[in-house]
Amino acid sequence: MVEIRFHGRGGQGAVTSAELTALAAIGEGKFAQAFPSFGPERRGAPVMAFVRVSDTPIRTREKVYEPNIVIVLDPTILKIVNVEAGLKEGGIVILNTTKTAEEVRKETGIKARLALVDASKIAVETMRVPITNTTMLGALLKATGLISMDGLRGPIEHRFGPIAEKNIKACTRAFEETVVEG
Amino acid sequence: MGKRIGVEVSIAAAEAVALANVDVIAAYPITPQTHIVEHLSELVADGHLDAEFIPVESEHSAMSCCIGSSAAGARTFTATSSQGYALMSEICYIASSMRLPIVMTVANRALSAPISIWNDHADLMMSRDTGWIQTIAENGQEVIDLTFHAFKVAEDHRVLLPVQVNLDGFTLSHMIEPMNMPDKAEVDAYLPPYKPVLRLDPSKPVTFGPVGMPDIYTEAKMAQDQALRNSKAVIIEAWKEFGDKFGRYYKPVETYKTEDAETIIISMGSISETAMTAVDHLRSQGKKVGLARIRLWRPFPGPELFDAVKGAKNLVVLDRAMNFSGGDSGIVAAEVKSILFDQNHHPNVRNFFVGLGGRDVTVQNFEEMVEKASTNGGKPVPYEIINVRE
Amino acid sequence: MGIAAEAIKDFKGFNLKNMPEVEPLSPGHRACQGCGEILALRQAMKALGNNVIVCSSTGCMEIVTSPFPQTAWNVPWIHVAFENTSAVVAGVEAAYKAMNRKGIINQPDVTFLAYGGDGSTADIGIQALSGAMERGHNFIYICLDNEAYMNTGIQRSSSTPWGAATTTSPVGKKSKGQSTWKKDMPGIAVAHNIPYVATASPAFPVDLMNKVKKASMIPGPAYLHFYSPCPTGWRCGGEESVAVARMAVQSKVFPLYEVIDGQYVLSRKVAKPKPVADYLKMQRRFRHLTETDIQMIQERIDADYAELLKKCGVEA
Amino acid sequence: MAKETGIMSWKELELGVAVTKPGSAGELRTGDWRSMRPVTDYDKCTKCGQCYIFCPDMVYKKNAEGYYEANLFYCKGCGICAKECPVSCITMVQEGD
Repeated sequence: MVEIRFHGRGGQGAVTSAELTALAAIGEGKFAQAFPSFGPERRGAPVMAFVRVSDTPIRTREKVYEPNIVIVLDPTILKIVNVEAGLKEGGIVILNTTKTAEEVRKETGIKARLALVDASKIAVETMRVPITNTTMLGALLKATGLISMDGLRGPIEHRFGPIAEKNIKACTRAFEETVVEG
Repeated sequence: MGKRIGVEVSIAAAEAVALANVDVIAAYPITPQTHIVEHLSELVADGHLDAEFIPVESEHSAMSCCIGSSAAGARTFTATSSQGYALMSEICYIASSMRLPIVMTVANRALSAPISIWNDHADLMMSRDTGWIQTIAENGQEVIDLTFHAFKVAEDHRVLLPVQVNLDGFTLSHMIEPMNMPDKAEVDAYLPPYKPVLRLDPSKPVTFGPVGMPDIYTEAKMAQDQALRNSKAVIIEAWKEFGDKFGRYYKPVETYKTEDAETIIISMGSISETAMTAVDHLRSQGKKVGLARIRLWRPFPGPELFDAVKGAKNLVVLDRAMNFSGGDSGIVAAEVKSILFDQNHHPNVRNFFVGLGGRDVTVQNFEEMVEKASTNGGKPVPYEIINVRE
Repeated sequence: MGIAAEAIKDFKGFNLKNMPEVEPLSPGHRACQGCGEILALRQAMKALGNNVIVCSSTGCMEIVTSPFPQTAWNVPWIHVAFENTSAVVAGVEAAYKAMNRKGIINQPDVTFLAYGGDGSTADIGIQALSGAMERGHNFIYICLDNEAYMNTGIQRSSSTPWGAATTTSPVGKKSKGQSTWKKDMPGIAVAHNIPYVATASPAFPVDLMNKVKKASMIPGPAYLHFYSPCPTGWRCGGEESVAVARMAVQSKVFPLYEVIDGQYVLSRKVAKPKPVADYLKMQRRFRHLTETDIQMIQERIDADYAELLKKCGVEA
Repeated sequence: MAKETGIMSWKELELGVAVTKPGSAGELRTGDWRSMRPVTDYDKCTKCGQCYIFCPDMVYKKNAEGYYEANLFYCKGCGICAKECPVSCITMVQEGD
């Protein structure tokens, strides 16, 4: 079972990212859960969302304490949240950032393997909004292969309707531009 | 056959209500139930569901509208939670007393104060003696299946009582997970149209809700109590028919690895899945642990629960709502002890309060509780609150 | 023409010589001798006939008509609780709408009536009533206003008039009885922009029945406020009910009017009003009032009536 | 008889204690409440119908000649009819022993 924790700000789509990931996995015949951190947070506040993906039925309702994957949708979150907390041995942190791996490590002290992409730039250029939920899913695909682009297409189309294509474009571009540490 | 879907459980609950071809929905938004009624109003707005959606001004009015609608002969649904339930509870007693087959989904949530929108079973326990049939879902699939079952049982002429389907707020209501959503034709084959016995109809006038003086109130309550007792056979029969049609079989009490278990956890709702993971883990360490999960809460399945746990030396009984009795047992534990007493059976019962107001219940918590239960030497101790800070 | 005016444009009206014989509310009910409330309800039901579903709030009219095993109702009737009759009727109306549309039933012409006393209407049930009016359900609401909680033993409500003695607004060294002015329930109904609001009195049965019938013909919510004398609570003779009700109109204490599509229409202008004192002295609930008190009430009544005339476009 | 008095077994109750016989209150003799009884002088009566429409207990009924007759089975003796009669043709008289 793979467990993922998404970090973002309310309104940026961390919850949507988590949902789309689970829906893609379910669409591919896997078992999955997606759920937000159920707080009173409103637009702008730091929020989390969680995903579990498994080949067998998932039988737990605990929160995710020890994720295999952490995804950070907003670069400014790094300054206020220890996103590496609880990350499993061998886990990966996927960041939306303009910085290099070295700079990130220096500033945040993250020790885990990193995958980096300038998702905000991609989102603005492709969709004209700095909402990085679908963009960061491209990074997730690239960094982990947990779900496939084909699997994501359906849930994105269902969710975004007329603007689905732009989201898929952003996702695809992020896939191409994400730099994953070996 | 249905189809495999991935969707938020609240949305699935709403879809199931729509598949049940409900005629009237009266509801008021309250977290975490809100997505259920939002989605139902969307289905009505889009023409996918031919129903009247009444956006009432309070939960009190939601249940009152439901009584009017059900008494008029329409298939009727609402959903609520927590404070909303508390507000409508006056009318919930009347719905069951008037024998109206309303179906209500309750996204279980703690009661104020302090205000907590998060999950526990305070609303369920508060509503336990309102005369409603009450089932508790473990996962999204059960929410769907119990919804069809609720209408089937409620409207059965041998029952005619309201049914409350409970699901854990957030931990289940806001979970996206895979489920099987049945086809319309399958649901129609299982759930025939509602045929009221009595209804508000000018061509055949009936007086509903007359004054009951002391010479009839006792008989009225006896009749109602019998109706609830008799409903159990129909509830089980409707689950059997559901299983035969849909391939998913349900029982009042579900067991997991209880056959040779020395210690059995008794739980309700979605944390039972976490408990199963704990059971597996403890079994891998050679510990004989099992789980009994209460799916039917009212009418209380005493004999079924006793059969499920009678072989164990230790019982770990979970209560998910703080009750202020001043005594030694939570509500669930008191029910369990009552069955054991009647059967002159004396295992070691340990009662734990867990998961209050959204406090997470982990695999590790279950393991601790099992450990405590199997090592205290069988002497009676009062309930213990897990993870409370000193 | 507004929807209400359009719906009633061909209405002819009842006349005293030729009253409908139908009695949806049967005799044998247990109302007090000379009850003005059940009299008003009886007249209303005669106007409505049998194709009606009645939702009752808790109160005298519930308790005197329905002690098991008998019912005084010849039409379908439901009582659920005190404060929620407007929500119950909304549910019934919605159910009929859905079932007619879905072909489950074919009963498109049923009238839906909810009634409650003034406590049920102006106090505990005002939220449910406001909700049902705002949502536009097609129903009639009748407030049977006897100006206190009579069923529980004459406690004050927000509809109790200034100076009236009740068991919770007693007269004492520091109290003259009710210390607040009567809540304007019809005004509150009007503020909901519903198609029809009217006041009526059982002392003017043809007027009352006409208003009830119109309310049933108009789509959407209709609010009717009935002056409902309670000899027991007002402390007057049972035979006085109709006389007190008539005096209330003649003294401008309870003016009769309609509000059709938001337009105020005076039902009868009180040409030579009787002094309010004449009305007050008929009821022992007011007997402690001094002349100064009565003068103050008179001034208030005069002002309210002048305001009403203005709204109705009638010259004083 | 049991169903009329309400003294019955719980098994005989309708669903939710509903009452399925419309207008069955008509079985109740509310005339027993009365200490005064209305007597109409038909010589004076103008058949105006005031007594009929002002009676809270549905006591009056029009007969073949158009006069209103009181059904004393229900009359509680409130006296509204006598008070309201515009030609004072109704008088309230004391009930005998």
